[in-house]
Amino acid sequence: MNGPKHTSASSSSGEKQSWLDDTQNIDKIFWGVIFLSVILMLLEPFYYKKPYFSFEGSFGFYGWFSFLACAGLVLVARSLGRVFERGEEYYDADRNSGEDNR
Amino acid sequence: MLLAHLPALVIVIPLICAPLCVLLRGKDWAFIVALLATWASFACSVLLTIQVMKVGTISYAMGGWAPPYGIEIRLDALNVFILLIVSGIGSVVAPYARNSLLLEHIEERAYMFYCAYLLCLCGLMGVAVTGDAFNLFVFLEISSLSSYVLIALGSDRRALTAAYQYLVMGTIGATFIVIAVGLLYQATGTLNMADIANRLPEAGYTNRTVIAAFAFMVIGAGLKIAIFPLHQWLPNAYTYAPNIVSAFLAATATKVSVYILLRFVFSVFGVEFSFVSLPTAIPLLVLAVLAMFLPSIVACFQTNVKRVLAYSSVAQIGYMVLGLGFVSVAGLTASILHLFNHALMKGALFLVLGAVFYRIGSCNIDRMAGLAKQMPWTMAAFVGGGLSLIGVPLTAGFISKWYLILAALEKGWWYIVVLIVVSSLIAVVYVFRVIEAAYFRDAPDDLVNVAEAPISLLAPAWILVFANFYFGVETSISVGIAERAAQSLMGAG
Amino acid sequence: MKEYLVLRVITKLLLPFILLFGLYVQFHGDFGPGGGFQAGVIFAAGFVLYSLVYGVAAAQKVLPTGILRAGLAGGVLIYALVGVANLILGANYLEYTPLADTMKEGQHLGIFLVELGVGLTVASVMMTVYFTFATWRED
Amino acid sequence: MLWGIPPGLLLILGVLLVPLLPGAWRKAYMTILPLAGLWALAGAETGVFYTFTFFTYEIAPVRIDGLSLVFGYIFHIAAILSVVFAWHNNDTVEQMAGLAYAGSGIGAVFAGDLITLFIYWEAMATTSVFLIWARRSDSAFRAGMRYLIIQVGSGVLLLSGAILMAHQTGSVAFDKMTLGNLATWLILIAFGIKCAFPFFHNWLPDAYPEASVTGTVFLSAFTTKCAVYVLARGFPGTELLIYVGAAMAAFPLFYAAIENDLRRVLAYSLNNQLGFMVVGVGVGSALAINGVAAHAFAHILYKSLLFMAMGAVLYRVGTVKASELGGLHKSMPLTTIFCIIGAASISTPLFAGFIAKSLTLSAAAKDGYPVIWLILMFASAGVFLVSGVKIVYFAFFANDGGKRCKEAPLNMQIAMGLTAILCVVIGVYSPWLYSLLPNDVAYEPYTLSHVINQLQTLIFSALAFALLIRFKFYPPAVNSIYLDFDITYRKWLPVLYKWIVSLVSPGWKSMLQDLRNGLHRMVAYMFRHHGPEGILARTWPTGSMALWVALLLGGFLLIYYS
Repeated sequence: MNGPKHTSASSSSGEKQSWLDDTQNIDKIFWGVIFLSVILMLLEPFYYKKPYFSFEGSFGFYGWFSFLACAGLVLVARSLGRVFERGEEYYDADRNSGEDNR
Repeated sequence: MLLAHLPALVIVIPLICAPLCVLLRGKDWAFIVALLATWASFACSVLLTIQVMKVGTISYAMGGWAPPYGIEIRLDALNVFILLIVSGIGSVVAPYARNSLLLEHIEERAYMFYCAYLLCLCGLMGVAVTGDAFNLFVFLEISSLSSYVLIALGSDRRALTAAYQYLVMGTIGATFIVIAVGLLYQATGTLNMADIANRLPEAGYTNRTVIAAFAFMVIGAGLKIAIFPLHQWLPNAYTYAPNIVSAFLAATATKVSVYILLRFVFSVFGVEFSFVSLPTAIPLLVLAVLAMFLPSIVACFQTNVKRVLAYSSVAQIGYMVLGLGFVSVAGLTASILHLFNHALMKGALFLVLGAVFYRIGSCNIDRMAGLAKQMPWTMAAFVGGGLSLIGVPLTAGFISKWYLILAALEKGWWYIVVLIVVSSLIAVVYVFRVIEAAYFRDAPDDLVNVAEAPISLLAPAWILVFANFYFGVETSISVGIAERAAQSLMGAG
Repeated sequence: MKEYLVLRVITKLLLPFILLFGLYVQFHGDFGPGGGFQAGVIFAAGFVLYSLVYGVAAAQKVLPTGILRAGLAGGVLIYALVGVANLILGANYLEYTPLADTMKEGQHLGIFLVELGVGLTVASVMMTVYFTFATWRED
Repeated sequence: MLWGIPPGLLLILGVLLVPLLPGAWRKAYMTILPLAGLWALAGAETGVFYTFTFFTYEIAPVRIDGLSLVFGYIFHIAAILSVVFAWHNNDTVEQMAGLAYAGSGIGAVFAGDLITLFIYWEAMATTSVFLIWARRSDSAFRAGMRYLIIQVGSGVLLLSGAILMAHQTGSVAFDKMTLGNLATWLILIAFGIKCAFPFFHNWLPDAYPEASVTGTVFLSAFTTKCAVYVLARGFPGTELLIYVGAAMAAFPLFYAAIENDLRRVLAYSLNNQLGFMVVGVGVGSALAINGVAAHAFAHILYKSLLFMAMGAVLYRVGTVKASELGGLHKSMPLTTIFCIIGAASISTPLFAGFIAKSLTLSAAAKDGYPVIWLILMFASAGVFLVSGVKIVYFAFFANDGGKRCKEAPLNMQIAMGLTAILCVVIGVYSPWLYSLLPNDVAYEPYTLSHVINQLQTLIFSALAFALLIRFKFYPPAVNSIYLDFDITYRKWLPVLYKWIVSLVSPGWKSMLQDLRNGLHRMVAYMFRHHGPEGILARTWPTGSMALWVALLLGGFLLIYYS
């Protein structure tokens, strides 16, 4: 599993502690993901790609494209979110007061 | 031997049984007499339909006086179709009366109800069968007078006002019709409808008397039909009448009035006069379209479900007038078909409301909340009728809308098609408001232990619901007759 | 109206003649002007006069509601059944010919019976309407 | 076909028995019914059945061929899994609606003509809305109403298109169509609404998160995939769809990335996955259509699994807001595992999504659409981020929200387990799914380069997520909603309406007032001459009715005599 099991939080509840409650383990996962990424990049010269498009053949295309896509997606979404964000009652407001109190 | 006299018997049976009910007095006896009378009439109607389908138009001379001098009973496809609707609904509704009446506080004078019911049936069927213009007026008055009485029987005090208003408006309508008949008599010297039709061209299409007669006839019949904006008597009358009466009248009375309009405009005056020489189609279409929308929207905001249905009736009448306004065989077929299908769905829905009223004493939408749990069969019937009202495929309502759309397409009137479809969407809103309340809200605290309606109320309602689905799939009978009627109407002009 | 002796006496005197005239109009209907409708009204007028002078209660004693109702329904029934009788005898509805041996007599008898029904109903209805208004009170 | 009952109709008719059966029997019956349907379908021959003539049109209620079979199988499977997931639920209306809805979806897939299709199409709309209303909350009711209007509207468009088509060609057969006249455009738009094309998509993220716990699982499977099927049937190779699909694949992700309600996140990512399929339909090659079918098959499974997991969370915790969840892996370990399998099934090698999605991507690449291919790659990485990593992270890990609850009910575990097993089996043994596909195309998903490339995509996607979280760039989950296209009809339209009303109403009112005064005077005048004021005054409404009669008569006479 290449699961995203990392968290920066530490649980304070007294019940049975899970492995994830320890911040150190979170770090381990974080570094594990980075390690895996590096490994996958290092594999690049050792297999034959059959690219449909020329850019697809560039070094580590899938890796860096995916990284940029995701980072870009979240960052763009974040700024879009600031523009489009409204209170949860946004659509209900009119109905209750009968006025547009935006 | 009796077969030859069926055209007379079909109206004579209720006519004889009405006074019998009064003489017998006992409410059970009266009920049995009424039941047998309606069923017998229905049987006669069925036999007549078969006969007409086989041999064509039937003419029967009352008192042995040959038409056009004597009164003639004349049956073609349209007549028997109307006859079938009226007697069919009448006989489905009749068994319902026994239980439905109990609640509405007229039990001790139930025989009077049965008498008025039979007279109303007799009048409506009389209108449908007669070939004599003045006789038609007489039968119309018989049915109208008895229906005023029936409406006034409602348990709500407002029923009296409603009946009174209906009386005033109905009388104006009937008066207009009799004025029209009088003017026609002046112009042609005959009262036999077929004979009038023959002699009218002689009188001339620009004859002012004939034109006035035509205007009076259209408005008079329109008032009886409740064409928008002449519909204001209808919502109150249907709302405050006893439930069984609402069901019966909603399914039959306006239909018979539509028949009068069809018969006079198409057969008596003729297409040439009504639509070519006079600009009748456009005003009718405008009124029809207004009727399809405004009352529908009003229906969406009503809290009393009976009122919702009443306004929806006004809207549905819009469809019938619309088909009439197309002035084509396809349009008339749609119109006549909707006449039939609308009788089925409105009859079913009003009967369901009667069952609801029987148990919870109200037809208010808030009181009906959560009712589906307690009265599953009743509300299921409502859903069935409601789907038909919306025009969901596999129901009768769909068939009539389909033909209406076909008729509009044939004319190439796209915008009308759009209007038909959009107005059906409004029906979705008012039907689903009720369904939502019944299925998805919690019942009011005092109505958590409501029993299912008794079988005598459910059975008639379900018969009609079933009919809605049956005639939504098997269309050969209804469409067949409607098409023949439409052809003969157009051909006559 | 107890004190108007003249009226009471004259009413009693007139009443048989009014009723007789009613019957005349009724039975002469098929020969001359008249018929069930007019006769019924005249007949009822006699009773109305009686009740005006002697009081509604007295009139109702003569014509109780039950009888009126029976007359009301019975008249219609007579009318309808005469028609059916013709049917059974093999003619069209309300075609009186077969009621007797000759056509003339048949028509005669048929109209006579039908008019009787009409008269009965009209008289009963007139009286019912009159009584309804006369005994009506604001609740 | 079982007892000669057409597929789909079996379920719809079977529903009628549901309310008559007591508790446990009913559940067994409801499970067996779709199983029986599946069994019957497995033995069915291809061809067109039960044709008859309605008016003058040839109606073909059942058409079984390769394309409809794949969808038929998966719809039955989805119905079984959804029913199992809903075992704990005793709401009769919901049970009936769920089965009838599934039946309508199946029926629609086998419809051989547009009229039959329309009937099932509307049946889907009207039955599914009950699954939303079954939540029995005010907002669910309103969302359901909006949903119903849009869905029924789609049906109306379809019917209009069908009628037009019948008018033009004299046939209502449902076959490949080409755009170019009003009829086909109407039909395309009708399909597009159900397929959540951009600007028609709002009903999806609006309604699905409002539906009941079990209802959403049903909903996620049928409506949209049925729309994909009809597109694949009716408009394969329509180039326009490629661009529409690409837009669909990309833009919902931005909403999914920031949305707080996790079921809404899933709804948006469902929309994104539909985009993939629509691109496949647009490409239209044999490989692409195979891809569409395979992707729909896999997607129903893993999206159901994700919705089930979120449903279980909602059932136990009472909310699926990211801002209120976190740390649930301790309370619901099994659900966590199933959810992770669901997330992995989106595109990880050895899981269902991997072998399905790559068909579409290859098809787009082979036909030479580099930009589209890049957008799909972007969407492919993004959807893993938002509907895989984000869902799992925020629901089960992240900051421990302190919520403690029981593990999901047993039946939910069974349903999730079965779905998870299917996801893995299909992923591991790819020939099985491929053998079901309509076209005969050789394709091998497990090549070294493909596997490594895919792993690179996923791991770097996860890496991006990890870095964003670690350096606090990831937008925090907050309680809010994000404006979407539905603002036009939920906000602007009412505002516009009110504005117009406020502009018009003074004039309108005064006009009405004048009119009323005028009428009043007129009627009063008439009354003065016709009777005592007292009695007739009470009948003023009747008088106004009579006035209308007079007006209308006058109007008619005026027209006639002029």
